[in-house]
Amino acid sequence: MSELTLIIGGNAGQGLESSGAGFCKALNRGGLHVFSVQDNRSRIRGGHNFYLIKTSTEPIVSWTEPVHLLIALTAETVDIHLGKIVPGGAVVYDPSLEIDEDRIKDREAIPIPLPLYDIAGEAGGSKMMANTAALGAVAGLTNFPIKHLLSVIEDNFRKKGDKVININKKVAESAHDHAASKFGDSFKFNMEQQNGAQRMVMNGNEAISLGALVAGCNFVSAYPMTPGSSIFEWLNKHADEYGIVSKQAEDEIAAVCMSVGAAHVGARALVPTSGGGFSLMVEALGLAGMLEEPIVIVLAQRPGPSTSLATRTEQADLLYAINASQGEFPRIVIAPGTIEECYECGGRALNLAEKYQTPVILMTDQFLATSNRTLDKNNIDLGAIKIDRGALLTDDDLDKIDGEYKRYKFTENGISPRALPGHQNAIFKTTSDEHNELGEIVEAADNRIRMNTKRMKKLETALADMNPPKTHGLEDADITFVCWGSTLAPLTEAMNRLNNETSNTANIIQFIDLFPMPVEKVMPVLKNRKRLITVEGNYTAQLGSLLQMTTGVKIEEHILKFDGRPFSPEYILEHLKKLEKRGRNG
Amino acid sequence: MSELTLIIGGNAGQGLESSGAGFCKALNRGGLHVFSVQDNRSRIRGGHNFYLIKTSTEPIVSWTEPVHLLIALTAETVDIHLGKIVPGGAVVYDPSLEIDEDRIKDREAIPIPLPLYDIAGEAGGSKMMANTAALGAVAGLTNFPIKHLLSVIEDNFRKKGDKVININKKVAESAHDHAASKFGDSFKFNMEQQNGAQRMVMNGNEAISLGALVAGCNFVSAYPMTPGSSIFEWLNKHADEYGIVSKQAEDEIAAVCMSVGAAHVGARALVPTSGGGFSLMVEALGLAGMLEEPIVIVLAQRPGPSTSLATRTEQADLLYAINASQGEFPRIVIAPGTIEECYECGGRALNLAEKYQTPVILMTDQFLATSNRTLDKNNIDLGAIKIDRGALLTDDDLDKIDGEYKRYKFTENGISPRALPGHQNAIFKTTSDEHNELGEIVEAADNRIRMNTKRMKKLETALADMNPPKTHGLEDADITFVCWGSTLAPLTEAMNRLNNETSNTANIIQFIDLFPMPVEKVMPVLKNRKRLITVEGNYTAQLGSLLQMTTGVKIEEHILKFDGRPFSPEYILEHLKKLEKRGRNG
Amino acid sequence: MVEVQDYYYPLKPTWCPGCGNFGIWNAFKSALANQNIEPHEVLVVSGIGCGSKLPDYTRVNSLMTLHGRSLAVATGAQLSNHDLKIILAHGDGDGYSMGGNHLIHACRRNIDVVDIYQNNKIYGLTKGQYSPTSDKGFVTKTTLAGSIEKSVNPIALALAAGATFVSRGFAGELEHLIWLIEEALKHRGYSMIDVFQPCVTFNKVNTYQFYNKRVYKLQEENEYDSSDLGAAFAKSQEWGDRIPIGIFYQKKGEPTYQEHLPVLENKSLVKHGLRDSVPEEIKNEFM
Amino acid sequence: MVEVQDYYYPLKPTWCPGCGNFGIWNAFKSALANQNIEPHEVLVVSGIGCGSKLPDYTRVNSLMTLHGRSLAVATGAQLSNHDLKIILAHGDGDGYSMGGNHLIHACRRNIDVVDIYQNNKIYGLTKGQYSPTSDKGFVTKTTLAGSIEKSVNPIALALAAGATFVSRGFAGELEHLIWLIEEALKHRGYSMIDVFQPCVTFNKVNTYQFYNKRVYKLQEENEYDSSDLGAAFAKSQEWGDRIPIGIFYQKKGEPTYQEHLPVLENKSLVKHGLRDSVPEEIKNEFM
Ligand SMILES: Cc1ncc(C[n+]2csc(CCOP(=O)(O)OP(=O)(O)O)c2C)c(N)n1
Ligand SMILES: Cc1ncc(C[n+]2csc(CCOP(=O)(O)OP(=O)(O)O)c2C)c(N)n1
Ligand code: SF4
Ligand code: SF4
Ligand SMILES: [Mg+2]
Ligand SMILES: [Mg+2]
Repeated sequence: MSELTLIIGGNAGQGLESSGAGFCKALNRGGLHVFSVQDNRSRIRGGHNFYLIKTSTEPIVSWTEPVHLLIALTAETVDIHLGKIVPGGAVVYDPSLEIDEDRIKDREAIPIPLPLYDIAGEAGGSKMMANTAALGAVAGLTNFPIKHLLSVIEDNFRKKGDKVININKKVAESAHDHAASKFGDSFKFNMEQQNGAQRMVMNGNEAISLGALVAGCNFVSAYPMTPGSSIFEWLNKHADEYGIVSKQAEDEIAAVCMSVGAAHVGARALVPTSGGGFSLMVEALGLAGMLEEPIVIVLAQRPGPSTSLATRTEQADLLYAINASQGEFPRIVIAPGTIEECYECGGRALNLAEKYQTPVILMTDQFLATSNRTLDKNNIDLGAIKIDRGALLTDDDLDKIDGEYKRYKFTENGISPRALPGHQNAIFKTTSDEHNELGEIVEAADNRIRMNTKRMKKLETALADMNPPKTHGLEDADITFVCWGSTLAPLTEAMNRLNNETSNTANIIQFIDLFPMPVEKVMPVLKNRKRLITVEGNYTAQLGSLLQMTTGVKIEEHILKFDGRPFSPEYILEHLKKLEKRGRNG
Repeated sequence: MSELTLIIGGNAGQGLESSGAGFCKALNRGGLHVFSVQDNRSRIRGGHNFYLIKTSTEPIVSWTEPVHLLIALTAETVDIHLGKIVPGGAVVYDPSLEIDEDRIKDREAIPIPLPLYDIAGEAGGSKMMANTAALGAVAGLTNFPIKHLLSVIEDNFRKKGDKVININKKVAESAHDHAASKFGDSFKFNMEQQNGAQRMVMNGNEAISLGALVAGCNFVSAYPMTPGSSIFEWLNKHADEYGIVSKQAEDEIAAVCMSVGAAHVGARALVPTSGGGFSLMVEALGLAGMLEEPIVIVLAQRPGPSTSLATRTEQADLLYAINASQGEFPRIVIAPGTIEECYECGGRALNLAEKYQTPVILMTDQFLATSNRTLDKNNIDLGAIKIDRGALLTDDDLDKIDGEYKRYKFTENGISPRALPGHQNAIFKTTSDEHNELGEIVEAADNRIRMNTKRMKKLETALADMNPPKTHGLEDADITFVCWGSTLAPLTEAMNRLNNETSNTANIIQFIDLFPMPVEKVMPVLKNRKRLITVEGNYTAQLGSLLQMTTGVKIEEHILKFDGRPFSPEYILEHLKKLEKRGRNG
Repeated sequence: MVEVQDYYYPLKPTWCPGCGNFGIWNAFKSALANQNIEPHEVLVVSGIGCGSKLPDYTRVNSLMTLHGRSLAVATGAQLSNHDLKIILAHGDGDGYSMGGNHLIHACRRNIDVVDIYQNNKIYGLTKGQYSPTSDKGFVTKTTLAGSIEKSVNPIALALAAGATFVSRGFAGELEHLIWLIEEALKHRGYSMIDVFQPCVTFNKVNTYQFYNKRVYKLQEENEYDSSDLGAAFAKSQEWGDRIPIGIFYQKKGEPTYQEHLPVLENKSLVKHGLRDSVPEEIKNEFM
Repeated sequence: MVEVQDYYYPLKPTWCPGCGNFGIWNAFKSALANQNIEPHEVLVVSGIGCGSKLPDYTRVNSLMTLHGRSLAVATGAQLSNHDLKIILAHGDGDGYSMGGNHLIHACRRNIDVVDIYQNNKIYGLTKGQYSPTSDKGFVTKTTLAGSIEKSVNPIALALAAGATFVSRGFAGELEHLIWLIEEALKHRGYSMIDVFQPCVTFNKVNTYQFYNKRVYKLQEENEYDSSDLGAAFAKSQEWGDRIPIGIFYQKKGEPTYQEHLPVLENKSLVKHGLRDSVPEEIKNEFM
């Protein structure tokens, strides 16, 4: 197995994001595995941004901190990341940055001054193409076949025309040759082409979008908000091809209200957003609960409170999502941890919403939403997501209906057969006021009790669809980590390392289905553990609180992070040590 | 002791609310104690509304269900309330309603047909004055001195001029005489004038408003929403006299944002609302948390989800209030249970907000907000609320400042000395983005960790101000009820009855301070109880969940209510029996 | 032939006797019947307020939503099923205070709905606070010394926002209102009908009498040209002894939002059904 | 004398080189200095967006709030301390999409603030989605086939909403913009300045060149009368080869909202201090 971690760092506005994503693709085409991390500031220009790609000949569990190859588009990049360079690693930079080579050599790393701007200029390109040059150089240094990079360039710049394609290709090739010939021998880490299974590269938002598409999503409305909006953008891009109505709304209130209207008449509606936008949606979340409309809100978390660190990551909205909006009504909250689970949940959320005729909140975070990973083509099974429209009445059903149609019929399981407006036999009312089976406004106490109970009943019914947490690692271990969402990846790597040192030191319980909490399925998994530690990207250990509230299990130890950056395996292991020290000292 | 419960029932639009409140005042002027319940529909006309007044020569703990005197302005009123009439009670109605007297007699009650409309008409009044006639009749039937009713009429109609006053007085007097002479002897329950301490009649919203006024509230912004808006209306009415800026906003988002702006420049701002409006405020709640602005939101709960039963009561927003808005930030949540506590909390909330420079949510519900009760004049101590502006820097302080003013200075307890904009020595920035001590936007991880920790630190610091729950009844009892908010009154009555039967059967733990939960102060109160039962106006026992989450104490039994109507002592006792039956049978 | 009776629903309105909402309700039903639209083809989206209860009393599909949000909900419904005739009914508080932003954006998008505002210049359901259309000086329980705000001018606002059908009716002019609603139903695109709706309980100024004395019909003025935006704006400013009702502005032939969407060219979104599969090739995008 | 330098703050703007926000920023500082307003007297309230970062780079009191909510926050601040000079800076998305409703209501209330819109016809900070002022046909990452919505017309909207000072500037016309901001600062009441702000990164259509070719100054037209609402509305519709900038409309002498409030007659709210006691008589109300 050979592994390599690469960082391209520079200023906002230098196009790192698309270069990084493009290079992930190139690596994938070369048969390598990748796991990327995107680190942006909330500004258009200036200030340090970077894109980290871990790549390997074998499947990758998580990104890790040590860096083999640092591409510095600014001097600041070197200052910030040099400390993570491994011995034998290298730093690539344009000589104009005037980097002190000795600092690099002090870390037993190789300084690789490359005239990136000149190379770009000579090929007829602009300064902005220093990126492309850098990637070409990376290929040159690591023996990675340049053809994959060239093919990605072709695909990505197709819309901009042949001229742009050719200049970019020329820049890449020239930098490749330059780097290979001058520094290829001194840099020892390689990324050689692998042959084998065809894989895809995808981030969480893309996987959710694809899952939703496959599950029949045909209505998406949103107001732009990082990191939720790229789901809107993906579905919007595919709208005409796949028959989707996509609407950028005037605000998030309108976005979610549009989804309620769309769902009411029979569309499969999804609304991606982040915390601030979600806050504007909570009134209508309750509306959907009351009207029993199936909508899916994707809540891609970022740090709070308020605007905070707009382009970064956090997991601090869990209890909020579960309790948002006045009064009590059923909702379902799920949070995938891997790209495959994002795909699955994207589809599942739409099914659950329609089956239980109630809002579903699918939670992710910036790390999961934007981190690119390779996955086996077959792991995304387009046939695996089956559309389930629940108790939806077809025109045929309605043709045959006799008697009055009751939209909110009292049923044992709380689910009432659902008609869409437009049929002669089922003219019906819906209202956010308390109502009777016919949807008429009714204030009587007995009706209120029955109707509220009917709605809440759906939470119990839905327990059948709520899965117990997944477990990773062997049954029995000294430490059982408890996590949700994006934390799974770095935590798995941390667990593997612990178990490599001493077998069976650690295992993991990962929660995907968070609300309603299927306590009876959870208890067998949680109980009889030697030591439970939650690992969460927030300040107050919200999953811990949720578990204590629902299962009564109190988890005393936590590894937390709330600096806007994703967990790394190294961070987890380091903080585990701190816990142990604290524990040992009392 | 003599007690009497009176209901005036009729249609929406018949003016029951103001008649009921006026009569409470009259009774108070007669030295009697009152406890009222207002039951309205969410419509302007038609449909049954009623106003219940329990009155007594001794202090009253709660309203109770049995009715002595029913004033029926519609036939429906009789249908609905007849079942609660006590033997010897009476039903007053206009003969035009064609009530079947036998139904009344079957319940051993006295039918009292009184020509209310004719009496009103003869005195020159309109049909709408049947109310006034009815109240006059009540006075006549119960030996209550009519002069108190007349004096309230004078006060209430002062703005409408002498003519209206005189007609109303004439109507009341004539009905009084009619009722006294024809039925005074047969109706045995009396409400005779009492002399003694001077008391006031007040509802929860008025008490909060008064508390806020005394605590220096000088800015109130709101969008009308039942049952929150009467706080706005009260302060608005007193605005010119007491120097308050009151603003009806275009929506609740604007209302709360205005309060943030007002607080920022130094006003003491309060925003009353209910659940739907609160939902629109959660984004700005987080803003206030991030900017560290002191604002107070009064969340007067009504049933949910969504519009539901707009004019009724519920306690289902507790976990929502505690978790609302993305990310993590300090907030304080308190919920008074009595009118006196409403007054206290109205003032205390403003102090806490400014002391901790963070939003405070004061929770009530429609029952507490609108229910009128007598209280001793001295129980409302205008001197007891002392304004505490916390670490607010005066102009003098700022004159002397040397060096740069740091709005978000890192401090041990998380509280940074606060300047108001406008002083030469303290030009400062505030932003909802993560920021450094100077308020400049900063994305660095270490600053984020420190600043987030500083903010969250305030939650720990605030624990010093969070009181343990109150206990009512003797230390030790077989049953310990746990409650919050308006439930206290009926629950106290229920407890008293249990203890009258068998001493020490029951006591009560009442939570006012809910978040941050002062666990160390709570545990001694909660622990070693024989049997804990929460009594809450919601479906899921939210206080129970909160206690399990924060203290680990799991309460297994609950008496819940979510039909939009307030708890009565009778309901609690009946459901206690049901619990026991269930318990006994396994 | 559709009859007014087809819209009969066995629930009695809870509006105060004499409330202007009765007139609007009657006009609404007559216009639909006249246009031969069947109840099951209609979806009435409303907000929260006295007027917003209209669909509760009418045999139509109804979607009574949140205070101020009906236009956003209606937009989603309209774009997903444009075979339904979508009509909004909501108050001045609902539409111009809480919902003001959605109004602006619906206008410029030319969403194909009929939008009826029950404008009583007061908050009815919450018992008498001033509303955005309350006139300066108007005394209510929250403007004890009279309102100090210039009132919202819905007609001017809709014109400025680019609406293609901007009109005003009066609940006391039934025939005229029926005609207006019919014109709005026939219009393709966003159609605003601001209706003067006397609130007999809380607004003692803007009564039937008040309007009877003042309103005159734009379409009876010989020289009025409702395709002239400038003229419409000028008329929108008229308020005093004479107050115009009728169609202030109409721009015909402007494509509606949904007509721009290729997806909806042949049939409405929900008529397409859900796609049954996504071709394997989509994976190439990620390779 | 206040100097532009007094507004210097040692943080460099993170705007893209050439961004129109630089021009607005410079004009902003010059206008304040010209008007002899000291930095500590100024409170800049902004939203979220590229332009909204202006106060981060300027020596003023700042209150950077939420996307779309700055006007509501500013209203609270203004009514509580009208000794501060309150100026807003926010984008077209912030102000006309998310914040559209607050705009309408601030106009009609005549809240005494200067409201600067950094109108780049695009969402800058979120990287290039279309905005409410994007023109029909404009291609962005969310309008791949071109926008199908009529754009918001801020000038027309403010006029319709009753604003007393409605103007438009261009970041490329520095002197004119300084003059405009000064006029707005002098105006008592709500003053809108919609500023064309080229976004060099995401809007390749509405560039400096685009505007340089088209803009002309209303106040240089001899016959233009900025007190004529109808004329202003007509001018607001002009868009094409010639685009007007300057003061479209100004109505002087209209009382501001705060001037209506007896409480604020003698001094601003916060200058009153908090009341130290409430007389015992207040209890009579409850007896
Ligand atoms: C978010 C929210 N805020 C406040 C309310 C309370 N509310 C219900 S109706 C209404 C106003 C009614 O006025 P209008 O819209 O003019 O309708 P009308 O009753 O006059 O027909 C208000 C403020 C609400 N339902 N939701
Ligand atoms: C409630 C909410 N939704 C979305 C966002 C994300 N957001 C930040 S800035 C922005 C738009 C920026 O456009 P504009 O207001 O025109 O400002 P510009 O960056 O162009 O100056 C958006 C959508 C947010 N901060 N808050
Ligand atoms: S309160 Fe006014 S608007 Fe509401 S029903 Fe009565 S008259 Fe009509
Ligand atoms: S993205 Fe556009 S608006 Fe934002 S800083 Fe760059 S040029 Fe200016
Ligand atoms: Mg109204
Ligand atoms: Mg913009």
